Amino acid sequence: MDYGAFRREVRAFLDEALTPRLKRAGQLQTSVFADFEATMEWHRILYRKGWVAPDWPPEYGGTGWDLIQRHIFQEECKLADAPSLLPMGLQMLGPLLIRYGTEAQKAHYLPRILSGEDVWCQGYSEPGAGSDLASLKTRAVRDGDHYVVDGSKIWTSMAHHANRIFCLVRTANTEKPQAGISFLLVDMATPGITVRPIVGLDGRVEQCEVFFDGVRVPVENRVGAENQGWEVAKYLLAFERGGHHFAADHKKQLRRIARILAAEADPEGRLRGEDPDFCARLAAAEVEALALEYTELRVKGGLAAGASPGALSSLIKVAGCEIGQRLDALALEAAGLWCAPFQPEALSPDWTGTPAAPDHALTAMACYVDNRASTIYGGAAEVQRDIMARHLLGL
Amino acid sequence: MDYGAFRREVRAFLDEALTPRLKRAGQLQTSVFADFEATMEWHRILYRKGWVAPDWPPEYGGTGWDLIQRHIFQEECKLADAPSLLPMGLQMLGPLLIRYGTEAQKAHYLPRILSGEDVWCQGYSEPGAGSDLASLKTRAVRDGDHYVVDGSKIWTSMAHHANRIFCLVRTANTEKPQAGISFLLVDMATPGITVRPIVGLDGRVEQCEVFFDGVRVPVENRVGAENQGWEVAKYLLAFERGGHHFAADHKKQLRRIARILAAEADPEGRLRGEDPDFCARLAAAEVEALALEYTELRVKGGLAAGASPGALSSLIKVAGCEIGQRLDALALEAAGLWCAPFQPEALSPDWTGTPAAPDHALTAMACYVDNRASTIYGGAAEVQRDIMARHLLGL
Amino acid sequence: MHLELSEEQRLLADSIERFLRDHYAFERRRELLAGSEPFGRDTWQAFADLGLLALPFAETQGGLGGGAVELLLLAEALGRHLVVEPYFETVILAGGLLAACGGERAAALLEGIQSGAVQGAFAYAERGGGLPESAVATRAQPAAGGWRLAGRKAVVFNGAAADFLLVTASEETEGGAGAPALFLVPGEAPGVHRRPYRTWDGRSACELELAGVELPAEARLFDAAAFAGAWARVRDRALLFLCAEALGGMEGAFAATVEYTKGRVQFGQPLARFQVVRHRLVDMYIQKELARSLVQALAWHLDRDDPAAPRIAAAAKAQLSAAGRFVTENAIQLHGGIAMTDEYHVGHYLKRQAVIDALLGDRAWHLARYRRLADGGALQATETEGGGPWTSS
Amino acid sequence: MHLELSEEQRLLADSIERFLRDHYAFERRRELLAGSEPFGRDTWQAFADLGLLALPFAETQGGLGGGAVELLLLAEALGRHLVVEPYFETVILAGGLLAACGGERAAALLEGIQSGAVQGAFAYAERGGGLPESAVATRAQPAAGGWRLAGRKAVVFNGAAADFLLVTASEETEGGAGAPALFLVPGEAPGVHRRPYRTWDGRSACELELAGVELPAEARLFDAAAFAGAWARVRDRALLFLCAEALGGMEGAFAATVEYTKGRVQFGQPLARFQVVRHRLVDMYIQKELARSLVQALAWHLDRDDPAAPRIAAAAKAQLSAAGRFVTENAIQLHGGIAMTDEYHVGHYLKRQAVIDALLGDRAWHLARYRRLADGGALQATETEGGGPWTSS
Repeated sequence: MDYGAFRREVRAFLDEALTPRLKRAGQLQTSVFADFEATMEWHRILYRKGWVAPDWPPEYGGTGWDLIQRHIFQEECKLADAPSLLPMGLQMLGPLLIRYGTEAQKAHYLPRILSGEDVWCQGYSEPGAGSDLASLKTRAVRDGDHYVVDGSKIWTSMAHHANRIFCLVRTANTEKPQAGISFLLVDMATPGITVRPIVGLDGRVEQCEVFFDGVRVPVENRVGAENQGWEVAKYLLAFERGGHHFAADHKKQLRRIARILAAEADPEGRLRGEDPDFCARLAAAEVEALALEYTELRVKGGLAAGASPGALSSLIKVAGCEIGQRLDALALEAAGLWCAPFQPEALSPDWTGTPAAPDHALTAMACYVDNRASTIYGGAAEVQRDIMARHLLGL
Repeated sequence: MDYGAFRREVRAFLDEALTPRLKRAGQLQTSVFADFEATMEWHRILYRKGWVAPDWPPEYGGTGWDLIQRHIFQEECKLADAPSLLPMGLQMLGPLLIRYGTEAQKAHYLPRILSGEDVWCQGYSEPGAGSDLASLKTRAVRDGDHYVVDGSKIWTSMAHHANRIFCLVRTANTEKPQAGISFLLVDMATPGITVRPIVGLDGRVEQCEVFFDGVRVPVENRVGAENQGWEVAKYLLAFERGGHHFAADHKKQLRRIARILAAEADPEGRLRGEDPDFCARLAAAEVEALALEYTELRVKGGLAAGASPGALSSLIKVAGCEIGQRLDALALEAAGLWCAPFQPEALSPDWTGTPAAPDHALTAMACYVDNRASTIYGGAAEVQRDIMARHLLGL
Repeated sequence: MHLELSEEQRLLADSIERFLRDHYAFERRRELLAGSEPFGRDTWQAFADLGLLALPFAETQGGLGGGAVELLLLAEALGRHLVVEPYFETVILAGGLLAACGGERAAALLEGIQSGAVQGAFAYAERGGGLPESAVATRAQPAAGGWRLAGRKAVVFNGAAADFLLVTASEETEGGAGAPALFLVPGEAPGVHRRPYRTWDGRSACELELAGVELPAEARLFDAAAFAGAWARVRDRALLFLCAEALGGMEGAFAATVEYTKGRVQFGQPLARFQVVRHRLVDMYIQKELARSLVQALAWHLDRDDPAAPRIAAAAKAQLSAAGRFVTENAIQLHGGIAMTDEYHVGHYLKRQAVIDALLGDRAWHLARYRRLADGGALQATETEGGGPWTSS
Repeated sequence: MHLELSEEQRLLADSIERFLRDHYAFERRRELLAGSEPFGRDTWQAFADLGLLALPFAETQGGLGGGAVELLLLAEALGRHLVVEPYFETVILAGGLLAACGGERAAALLEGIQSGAVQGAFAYAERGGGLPESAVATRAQPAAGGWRLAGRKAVVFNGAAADFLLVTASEETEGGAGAPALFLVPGEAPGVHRRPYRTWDGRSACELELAGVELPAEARLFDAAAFAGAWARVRDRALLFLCAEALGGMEGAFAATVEYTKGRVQFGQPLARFQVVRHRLVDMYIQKELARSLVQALAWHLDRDDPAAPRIAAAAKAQLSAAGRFVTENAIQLHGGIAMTDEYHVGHYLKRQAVIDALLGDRAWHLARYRRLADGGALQATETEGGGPWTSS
């Protein structure tokens, strides 16, 4: 495989396909999610190119690329400032349906994920069930060929944009809480669903609370057997193995820092990039990011050769998030006083006002603040370490 | 109180009383313990001056100084490179006897601690009972007016120099392990006691294992009631409150670093003291040490005014040790390649050979290595944090 | 260094705390920020009524003659309650500089500040320099018996609401950046253009353009040499204020986290039962208390006009920055998702902390400054300064 | 970058591990260090018999032509078993420089090294400079058709046992420090004075005095310019070796800590049941594996003569230093007192790690070097270097 040629092919496509507005959306992305409209526009462009789901098997619309090609593709997308695609359909539900869905479910839903017609959100966490997901309480009671769902979900990203939600619901009370959970696909237009947007620390809405009040869901919308939803949901975690692309994120962060360094001075007017103390700390973070990149490559190289990543997969998530947070803190420090202006509207690619901070510093505080969530969602860093310890110690 | 005048008085005394050899012993001290002979010589000098036990009540031979004077005295001693005195008699057993000892015990033992005639060691830890001290197994069985002691103690500092040992022994098996423990004073010359010196990572002996094989101890050598030894031992911890002098240690460490910085170059031949990255890290550690010093002063000022230090006392121990370790690591880094030569003999004040490392770097590795123990002995840092959490959370 | 509070100090602290608890609930703060006012005028007036706006000024200037300890108590409470009103900007910075200047004009403005009628701002930052002592590109040229100011100032906190602005500008005629002198600029003077915005910590600031602003001769409060001296006097109190505010923020974040982790049950037990959570809380406490020691020490030294104060101030700002970040970041981490929302208070401590870090020199700058002031023998200072804190207590 | 080992590589790793497990138990190492020999002559001969001493040399030089991956495997095992024999000093440094030099004299010495008969040392450090590339005060003056060396070298590892010394000296005649050239000095040459001592990691070193040592013309192996080039070729392999040794040390320390904490019962349960201990072990594992990735990457780039290798080497040395310190310090902490004793192996990893840190540039130096080599755009290298690791795999 000539990866150099592949990289050039990807780069050429990105050069052409990424409009200035889409690039702007990527540059202004400060969290997992870029501007929603731009995200979906880019989704449709990639769909037309056939590159929207590189991680899917080719027979369902994947690209057939090996893991290294996917690594290169992700890296090039990030470095070209492409906005991130929504992971809920492409990274989460799609692979899960391919593994556990009925033929009817696959035939109906997969093409709509690929085309962008369906926008999915994920109904897992509840107000009382965060890291301890298995304690969830939202109930689904069988009534003929429907389930009637009551309860609420929280931290449901993009629920205010989504037209569908996949949920974990309790269908039985069992001694082992995991045993009574089922996995449902729900149309957000079903009567009884209310969405409450939650304003984040950055002043913008990404998360929602979703309330279910007597929501009727057809039984055929269940994925996997009744009460087997936990196994289905766990497959998502397994699928994530080898699917991390922290290195690409870190490179984008480092490039943002480099831009600030080239433009910004320390409080005494000396260019930050010439401050040996700051540079030493930046170099230390860069070297850790490099170590993480090679760890990703080790895992991907190993996966390609048939090895199992084992505890390295959790390692990449834990270390990847923490390195990312360090980089954001360095960017914030480099931005100095320019971190202070608060203009959430300026982070839309369509805004035409005058930003208070220079362009290179516009995202510094939002990135720093938003990225605090990376060690919380998808299993807090503390829970990840518990899991790793079980792997390592067998205790 | 004119503390400035007091400081000058202390300084004048130290100028005169500290011989070059004693100062050398202080300079070459790399752990809690300085050269034994020098330590005892300095002990006797302070005894003659009446300053050997500033923390004791005046009626038992203390100085009558307030907490601030004691702080100043400790600081001046450290900065004058006086060797540390052995804490087992002066800091541990003495105050404990004053609180719990019989009149006969006090009359017999206290003067001998002050004069230096008795050198005590502490028999607490056992091979199976480290941080979990209450699980100790050394047994004392009553036989007439004696206890017969069998078992072993470990990490008994200076047991190879001591003529007496105070021990925790099990006198009853109770549900709560703390409840069956008694506190005994034992003459090291009693038949059945064997001492095995333990060579440390630094190649020298400070710790020992002490074996008891049918050792007969008169019942009148018990301190406190039978099975009440745990309460007696715990008083030591309480007494330590306000008795920390980390600030003085840190200042001595900083002075050592300053000496290295003035003499030593980085690998490229640039003076370490002119390397902004190193200096930034040193300044960060200095500032933490300063914060700790003011915390000590807060506690001492508060104690003087009748307040209880509460969780701050554990804080000082935990943070004081960790800051000390950071400073030693910085000294090691500054010493560069000169850290490598291993000449334990060169750390004796009487050695007259040619040292392989320059004088300012002679102690760098030994300090670094020896000080790793500071977060282990007297309750590991993890146990200290457990205790603090109980204070803070009431859980 | 036992900071035993006097009866008056205790009463002051209690009354501030009571007022904020009763009138500055987090919900009220949210409502305020949802509106268009830069801060709460009623809160400001209440501060005036409580005498807080007069607190740090000398009695000869109509003030209450409060010392550093009083400032510490006030700022700590403002930090704990996430108060966004511009006390720091109007009273500490602008008021402090006016008090250092003296004269009739200043006296009138000081009276207005103390009564709550007048707002001020200190406009020093520019692209290329974020400290009051930074050289500036803004120019002050002699013109018609007075001055003509031209230039741009960045991130002027409280600049939009300010009735007057204290602006640093260079009298040098050549281009490039020059040493700053200080000018008093009425907010409504012709040529003053302000572009306001909110800041991440719920305050307001503006970009300030000075398009040939004509000023009378007496508008120059300090020439470059005098300004350097005046700022040096104001600076350490300003640093104390920011540090105490950060300390209050740590207290708020820590208390919320203790309470939350004791109540939040996951995996069958309160979070605070997990050893890792408990130890993290201990580490937060350690950082908070080490930081408190430096803030108290700074107040102690300031109240004694001790020459060590600038060094302690540098140490305190550096340490408070690291400690505040550690505590507020971990407060969020231990809460989980709820702390990432605007509607819950704990995340807001992080944002204020981040802005405080960037104000008046960040951690790296103050560490370097500390080294410079300590001249390589820092921790021996207590022995060399005539017996340390103890000689004069 | 999948480092799947070839069958030969696997056999090599297995045979080294088996040999050390069988013949290099920690107790045997203790006995050796209690004696007066600088290292185990029998172990050294066994290394020769196993072909290890010939491993990194080209087949044209009588060696086995082992690559960077082979070196990694060997050094990792030596680190894991705390081997004190001077493989690094004699084979990697002295042998590497001789191999770069070529010629008959070098070939003879290389043959001796590979057979186990000859020991070498590389004497570069002086007061005031601890790197092979450091300017030196030691002088080489032309004298009677040859050279006359005068100066002092510090901390010459394996210097006491060395049959020959490779000594850096400046040809400049003026005082001060000059660029180093490299000279071959027989250990027994008149004027060579060695003061030996043990080092903290159980090795031996010496202070070396060159009191007007007379050498033939061909003793100069490299002039200053050539030496800079030769060392650049040897350096990255030497760094790989040290990093892999540190990695092996981390493995040993980590494995011992896992085993100990699983077995040691305190407060009624194994230490490894305490969440704080478990998470610490996880953090040790994270540091160890991140470090491993850089070491493997360095071997991978070296085996491909990739121009990125020096940058990766700088990154690896910096990272291994921090990671090694973290892992070995925490290994001691989680063990408690037992790890502070000479008779238990785990503390010795810390001491070797500390010496490795100081060799060939410490963490701070390599971080600065990394920045220089990366020229501010480090992590974009994989995109700019023709497709990164993947184009040539």
